[in-house]
Amino acid sequence: MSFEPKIVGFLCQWCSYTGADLAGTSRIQYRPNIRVIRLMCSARVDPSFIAKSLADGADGVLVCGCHPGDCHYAEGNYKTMRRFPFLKKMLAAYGIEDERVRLEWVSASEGQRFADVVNDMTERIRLLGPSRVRSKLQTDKAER
Amino acid sequence: MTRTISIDPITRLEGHGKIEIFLGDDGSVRNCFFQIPELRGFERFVVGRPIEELPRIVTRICGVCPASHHMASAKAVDGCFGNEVPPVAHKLRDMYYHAHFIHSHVAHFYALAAPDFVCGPESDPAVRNILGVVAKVGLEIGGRVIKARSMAQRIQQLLGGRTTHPVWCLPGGVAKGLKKEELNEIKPMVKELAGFTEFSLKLFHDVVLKNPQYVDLILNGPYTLDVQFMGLVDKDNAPNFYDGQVRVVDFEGHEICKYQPDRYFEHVAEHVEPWSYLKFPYLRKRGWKGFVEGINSSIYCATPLARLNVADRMATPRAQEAYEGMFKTLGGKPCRALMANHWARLVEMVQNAEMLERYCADPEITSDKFRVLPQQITGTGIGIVEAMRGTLTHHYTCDKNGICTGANLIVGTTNNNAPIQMVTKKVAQTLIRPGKEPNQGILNMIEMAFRAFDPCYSCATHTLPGQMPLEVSVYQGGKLQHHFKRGS
Amino acid sequence: MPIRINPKLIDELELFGSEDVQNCYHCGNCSAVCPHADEVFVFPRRSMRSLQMGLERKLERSIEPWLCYYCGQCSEQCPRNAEPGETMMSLRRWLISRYDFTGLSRLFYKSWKTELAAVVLIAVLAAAGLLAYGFGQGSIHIYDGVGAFLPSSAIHVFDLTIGSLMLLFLLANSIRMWWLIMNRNGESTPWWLYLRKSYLLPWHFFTQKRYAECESGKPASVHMPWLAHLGLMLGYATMLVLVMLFLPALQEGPQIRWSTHAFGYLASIGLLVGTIYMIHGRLKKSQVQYVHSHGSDWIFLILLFLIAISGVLQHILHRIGLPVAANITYVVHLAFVVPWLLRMPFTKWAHMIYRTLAMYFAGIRREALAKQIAVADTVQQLRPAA
Amino acid sequence: MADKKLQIALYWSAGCGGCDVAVLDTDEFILEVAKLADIRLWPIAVDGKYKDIEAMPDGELDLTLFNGAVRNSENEHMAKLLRKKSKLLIAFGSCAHMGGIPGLANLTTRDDILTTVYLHNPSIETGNQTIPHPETKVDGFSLHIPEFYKRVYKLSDVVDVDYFVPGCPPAPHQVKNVLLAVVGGQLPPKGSVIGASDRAVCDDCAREKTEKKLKRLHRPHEIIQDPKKCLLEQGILCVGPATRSGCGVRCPNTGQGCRGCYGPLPNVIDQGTKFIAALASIIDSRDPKEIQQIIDQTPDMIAIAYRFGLPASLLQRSMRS
Amino acid sequence: MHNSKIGVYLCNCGTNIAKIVDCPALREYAEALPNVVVSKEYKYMCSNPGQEMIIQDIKDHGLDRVVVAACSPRMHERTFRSAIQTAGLNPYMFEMANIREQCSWVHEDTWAATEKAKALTKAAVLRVLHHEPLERMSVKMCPSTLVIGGGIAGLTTALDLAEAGQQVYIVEKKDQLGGNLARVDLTAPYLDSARDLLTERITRVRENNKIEVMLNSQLKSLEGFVGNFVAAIQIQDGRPVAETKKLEVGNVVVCTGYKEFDAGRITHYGYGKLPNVITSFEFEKMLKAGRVETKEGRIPQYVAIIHCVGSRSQEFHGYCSRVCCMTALKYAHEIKSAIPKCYVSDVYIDMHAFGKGHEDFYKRTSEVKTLFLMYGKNERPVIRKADRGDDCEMLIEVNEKLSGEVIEIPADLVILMVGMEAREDSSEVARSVNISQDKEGWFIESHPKLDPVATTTDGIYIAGTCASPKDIPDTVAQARAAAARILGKIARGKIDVEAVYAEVNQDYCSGCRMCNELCPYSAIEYDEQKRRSKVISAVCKACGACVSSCPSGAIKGRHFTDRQIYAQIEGVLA
Repeated sequence: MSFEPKIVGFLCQWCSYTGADLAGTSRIQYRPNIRVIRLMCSARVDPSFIAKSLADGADGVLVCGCHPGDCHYAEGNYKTMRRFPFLKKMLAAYGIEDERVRLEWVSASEGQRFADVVNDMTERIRLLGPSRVRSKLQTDKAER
Repeated sequence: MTRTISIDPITRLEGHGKIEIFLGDDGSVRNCFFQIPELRGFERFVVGRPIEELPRIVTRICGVCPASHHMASAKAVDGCFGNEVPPVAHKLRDMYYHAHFIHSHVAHFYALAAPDFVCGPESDPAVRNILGVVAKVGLEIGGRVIKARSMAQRIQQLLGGRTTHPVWCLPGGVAKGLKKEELNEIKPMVKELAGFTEFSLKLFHDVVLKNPQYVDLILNGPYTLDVQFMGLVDKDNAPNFYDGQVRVVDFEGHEICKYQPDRYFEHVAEHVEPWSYLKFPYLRKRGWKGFVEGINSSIYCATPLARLNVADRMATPRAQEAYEGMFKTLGGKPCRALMANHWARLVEMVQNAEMLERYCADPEITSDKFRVLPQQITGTGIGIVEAMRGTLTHHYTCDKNGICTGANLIVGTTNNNAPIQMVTKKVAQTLIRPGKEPNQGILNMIEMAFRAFDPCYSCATHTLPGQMPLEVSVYQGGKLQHHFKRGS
Repeated sequence: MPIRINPKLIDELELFGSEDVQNCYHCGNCSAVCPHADEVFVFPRRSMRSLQMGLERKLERSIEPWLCYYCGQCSEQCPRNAEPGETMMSLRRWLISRYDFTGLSRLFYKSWKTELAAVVLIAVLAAAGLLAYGFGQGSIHIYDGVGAFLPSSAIHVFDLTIGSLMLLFLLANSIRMWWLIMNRNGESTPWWLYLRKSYLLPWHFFTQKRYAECESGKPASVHMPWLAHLGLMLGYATMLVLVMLFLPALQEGPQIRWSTHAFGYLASIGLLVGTIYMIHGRLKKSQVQYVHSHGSDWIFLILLFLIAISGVLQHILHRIGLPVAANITYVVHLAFVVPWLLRMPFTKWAHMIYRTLAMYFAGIRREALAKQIAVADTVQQLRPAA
Repeated sequence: MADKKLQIALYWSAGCGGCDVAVLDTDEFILEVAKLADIRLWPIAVDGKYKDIEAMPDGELDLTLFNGAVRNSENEHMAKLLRKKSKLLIAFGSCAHMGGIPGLANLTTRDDILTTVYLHNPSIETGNQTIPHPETKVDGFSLHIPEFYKRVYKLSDVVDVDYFVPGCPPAPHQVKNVLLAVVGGQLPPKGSVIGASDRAVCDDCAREKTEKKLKRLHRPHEIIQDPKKCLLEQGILCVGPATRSGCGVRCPNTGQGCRGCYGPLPNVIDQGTKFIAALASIIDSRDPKEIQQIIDQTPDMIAIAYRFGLPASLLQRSMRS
Repeated sequence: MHNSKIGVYLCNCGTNIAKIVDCPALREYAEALPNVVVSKEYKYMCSNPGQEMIIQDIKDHGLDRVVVAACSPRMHERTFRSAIQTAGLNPYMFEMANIREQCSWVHEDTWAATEKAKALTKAAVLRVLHHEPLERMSVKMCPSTLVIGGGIAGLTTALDLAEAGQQVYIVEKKDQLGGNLARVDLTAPYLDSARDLLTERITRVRENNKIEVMLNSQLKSLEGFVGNFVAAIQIQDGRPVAETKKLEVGNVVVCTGYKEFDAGRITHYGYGKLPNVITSFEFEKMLKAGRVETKEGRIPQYVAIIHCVGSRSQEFHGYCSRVCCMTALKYAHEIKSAIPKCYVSDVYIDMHAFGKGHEDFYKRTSEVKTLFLMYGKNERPVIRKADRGDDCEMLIEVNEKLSGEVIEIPADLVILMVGMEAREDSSEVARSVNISQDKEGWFIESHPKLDPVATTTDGIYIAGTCASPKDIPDTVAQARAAAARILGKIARGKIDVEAVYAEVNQDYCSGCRMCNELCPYSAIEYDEQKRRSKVISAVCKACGACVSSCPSGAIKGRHFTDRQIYAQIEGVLA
């Protein structure tokens, strides 16, 4: 069977999670590879969540928040916007492919967009292949 | 039927020192290896770091002489930015470094060397330690030693904020200046340290030189090596620890070369043996000839004695006096007796203390012009200082954003890796002969051999109660035949 | 050098019949629907704007009003009822008054009463003069031949003098028109273009083709205005030619002289039908262009109708052998003709000439501009190469 | 403990010895220790051989202060041995606690290090092809050196650790506290960090702090810092807010930003990500371009945020092979 | 926690879930998960029997945590929370797995969907293990309201509140009520008198004993939080020395209005140099005085009105001030009716006639022969003195867009339609009531589209032109909306503080102050004495920005703790 990526999604509950629900109510089909975790705001996404997801075997991590300017909490998503480049730089230094971690703005009305993002990301990661993180950390334990 | 004697551990610099002695069927030493089995790879993992961070990283090469690495690194980084540090910063760094020398030398001499001389090489190991020394020369000395060492540490702290792993130097100078009140706290300590260095010298005279047995041990023991000497000297060829040119002389006193730090790789190369993680530097122009002695040997050592051997004079009067006295007693310069290193250390200490006094008197020392902002990045920097244990070289390259692209380090002790290997073998061969079983006696002898170098893995032994753990196991056909343990 | 605007102009134009110009907010629909507007001559919008802002100089030099035949589609399309069509009409009136150096036409346009008074006065004087002359040298009982009340030879001379007087005025005004329209700095018009384009004069004069284009887009039934207009134009032209050149022959009788009279009859029909249709139209406001009627329009039509009818009448009376009645009618007829002719250069009737000239000038300028643009383009293309 | 002397061992693994010097820097106190305890192993200082350790019954030692990271097979072997023999195994200093600076090696690979150090460095003997091996045969004898591992581990990766004493090196007064705590038997629950504060360095830092908003970040050499103001507010990177206090604010007091040697705070599992999360949120911009540009003013964030703790981070090592 | 008992309930949602997700398999899987003591599936979990089942099990099996795998929590979280509450559990000991909207409805493949459902369920189980019982707390809501500013907005809000029986305090900086509207003569487009609009309100305010008006007074400081503010008002009114009065208020409405743009800043309009170049407000004065004339007292023959003075330009304000266009048309009307012979040219950029009756008003204005001349945004007209011999005072040079001509407009009187800008003291106000301003200085609404009356600080509302340029109807609408919002809150008597909020663990806070600027609701307070930060839970909205930003991990996001989310991560990846 072909490689099925595991993608962890962190969604802000006001825009993106609602958007994802909308995709559901409008029966928009998308890849089943994403596992969503609901947060109050994308600003709650502590970069360690992303690191942990990768360490625990995620092939990709998707963070979705309200569009800039539309944040339910006025400017939470700007904090996320600022954290990402930092994190990306770090992940690059760890040798983790840029595409594995992604930030997207999905509003409550963008069910279709959510589906598209998930499909697109799933396919990109399918091309990248499985993440090396988990396996490496495990083999480290086995043979030093 | 062959036997292996392994001495493990002999304590560590980066991991363990380990001596393997192979005996032939006839019981004579076929071969002897001195191994350094650990590596941490600084030269690789500092690559990619911002160059200005390096002085804060490379200190962790050695927690015993971090200041040496800090200074060498700081100078290399200044080179990468192509900028001169302001005179005040230069003085402050040098001042700090002198204090660091004292702290290291005091500890080494009293905790390590003194027991051998004060108590005697043949004395019962149980008492052959600083406590024994204290017992012999009186209780207050122990306290005084500790005090002296902690004052030296305190001076560093007042100057650079930290003692172990300083973060003080940065491109263009130092991060903090010296405040008047701090100077006022330093002055009395310097005065006392100066006294202490004199006292130590006197102690050495009284205890060692008055004892012909010791003098004989120093001059005529098995502890001489016919290799060349390396050390850092100022423009008048006086020893300088923080700055200057590298001078190499052979053991007959002829200058082999004298070069600016940035030409070091034309003169020094490192040889690699598969059985040790520590490299073996040698004089590049002479080529690697193996572990051989002789006037043409490419092996050199870089120790306190070596420094005095390459120097023409000391930089300060009282030190000059002591220096002349020493070589007079030792029958002229250069001196090849490794044991004299202990003496040389005391002489250096005198210079350190005098230099500190100078700086205390320097009105400019508390100026706030201790830093400039670098304006450019030139991409390469080489910093050489004298670590307590030998010439220390840091060589960095960086890209236009000041990110380190390469690093080459020749650590003090590494210089002496080959001599130590050689002297160990020499001693082993002298002591272990057909029919003569190895015994207690050889242990301290061997120990004394490389301790004279104060290699960094023994620099860690600068401490109470000060016994060098050492052990010889004699194997025959891989089976334990004899087992000697030095110590209680 | 900025142009000084004149907010008052809009008011002045109202005397010439413009209405609601201020309502225009320049959506440009009018220019879009106009069958004659093109990229060179953009109207009515541009003219409306110039008028709102009172850019007099710009207006009096503009040719656009003459290119409009008032099909009225612009007015129908206007979202703000700014009456662009009527504005163009009134602009033509204003232009006529501008071309005229005597200032008479301004006088007439500004009040139809003045005009009427002038007409009546001249008519009465003419009538009186003719009667005095008739009784002085002949008998009321004789219509033509020896002792005729108004001998055609004499009248012919009289006509010619009035006619040439009229022509003189027309010529002067036309030159003024040419000066305003064609002599603009920045635009060079090579002389040979005038020759090349001269064919336009007769062409437009006789076909009134543009007017037909105006009507295109409207259902066939309403091509009438153009027919009427054409009939009137040709009828009038023929009649003018007959009167000026063949008057004696025209006046011969009582027997009918078909070679000449046939033309006369046709012309008369054209005139009568035309005038009647238009009067009826203006009364009923049957067409957009008939909705607004300036005093001058009425005077024009009625006078022309009277001339036509009286002319026809005196001709018939003469044929049926009632010389006295014929003479009287003839006097009346001439009394109408005199003011008519004298008035011609100053009023609507000048259209006949100005329009045709405008077409001619427009043709020339269009070509001139095309040349300039072409030159400009080649320069453009050359620039990178250079 | 009064009746029987405390049996202690100090061991130095892949580290620099600074931790031992820290013990020495307790000055006179070291004499106290000598009184209170038998130092059964302190290879740098005291007689005592592996064989003796191996000979000991398990749990013979009351306390082992283990400093240095696990870089090679010998380090691991000793760690396991001492674990067996000690009632209390304390990871002593940053290297044992989090991997320390040697842990930065996890950003590269074993082969990279070996080739750089033994083949490529400018001072290497021309044409040298030799790289040290675990086992070498020299005229019939075989010489052994430990195996150099692929990467660096923190002590708790290879054995179960009772307590952690952070710091590079641990501040002498903290060392004293720890030893006294052990002697006095007042120890927190197993697995805790001891000899450090539960608050961040800022708590002890005297520099004055206000609300933070950053428009620009400076590398240490790019700016003359104001000794009164919070370094971070001056745009000078300081990991202090994300680092346990207890060091005595050594670096900020010297005018240099903290690099986090005391490790993350009690509730934080990953020091580096925590630091960037905080730093990013005080950057004063909403324009992605400007943000990127501000962030690019500080290269090598990973080795600043994880200067002492890369092997202890969630991702532990470079994934390149 | 380790001995806690979890019940897992799988909803078939008729066939909505069951036809894609293999529910029996999921049930078995859930049953095997750690700490799960009971795992059941049912047709409709949200139905009464479904809830009953859960309640019964809680009693029978002594469950202390419940997981429901069903629709989106946005759908039924409340339902199930109250269900387990009736069973005596704390409502927060519950977690939901969304296996409908985000699983069965969006995937076709049964195997994949079931695997995903398992992961989501496991995540919920692992998470709920770390849940803690949380208590909602509620704080009192002080029913009185402080209105800052006595303009039309302030008066309107005050009246609505007071007429509903609530105490209101109006703080007015000036010595009279009415604000900017009091400076206006007639109002566009229906040309009714502003004075009438105002006097009616002012008298009602004066008569209402529930409203206390404080003239010549200012808000000095505002402490506390929603429902519990203490406002310090400095009152000068009549008194020789200012007295400071402390008021307890539950809510605050900011109606501080705007100030007009200083026309002097645009040099080439010559305002201040050319006597007959005046601002719209100076012209309003003329209109109120009933005589339109030049400084020299002559009746103007030409009047020019210039639009967008200070508005819609790069160097001053980018925005449109929204009222000037209609006001300008109003002037044209009033001038024409006062001086029929007068020519009015209206020099504008675009005609913004967006409101009710505005387009028609525009048409009517052009019908009275107002000459509309259009200029380009960035090439402003230039006014100069006319030469002798001209029949006018001044000439305005402008590049007229519709004709494409550079023209000169004659004028005896020039009226500059000055735009609105934020008052110079707006930042003071913003600071004292703790709301934010945009780069132009206007106060920012809590949400530009969905919540244009409230601000990011709970209990602080904004109405009228202090938030952005507005015309009277919009201002009044916003004012009344604010009143309505406040009355709604007062009616509830107490404010329930969500149980989910952030709190600072004082034992771990180092006072680094990283979080201080982060909170959009300014819920974070720094205690200078203790050198610690703390969160005012009543104000916190639980976004968690500070939680993830606290470098010490000292801030805990209740019900969204790191531990809970880590557990969830482990769950989805298992």
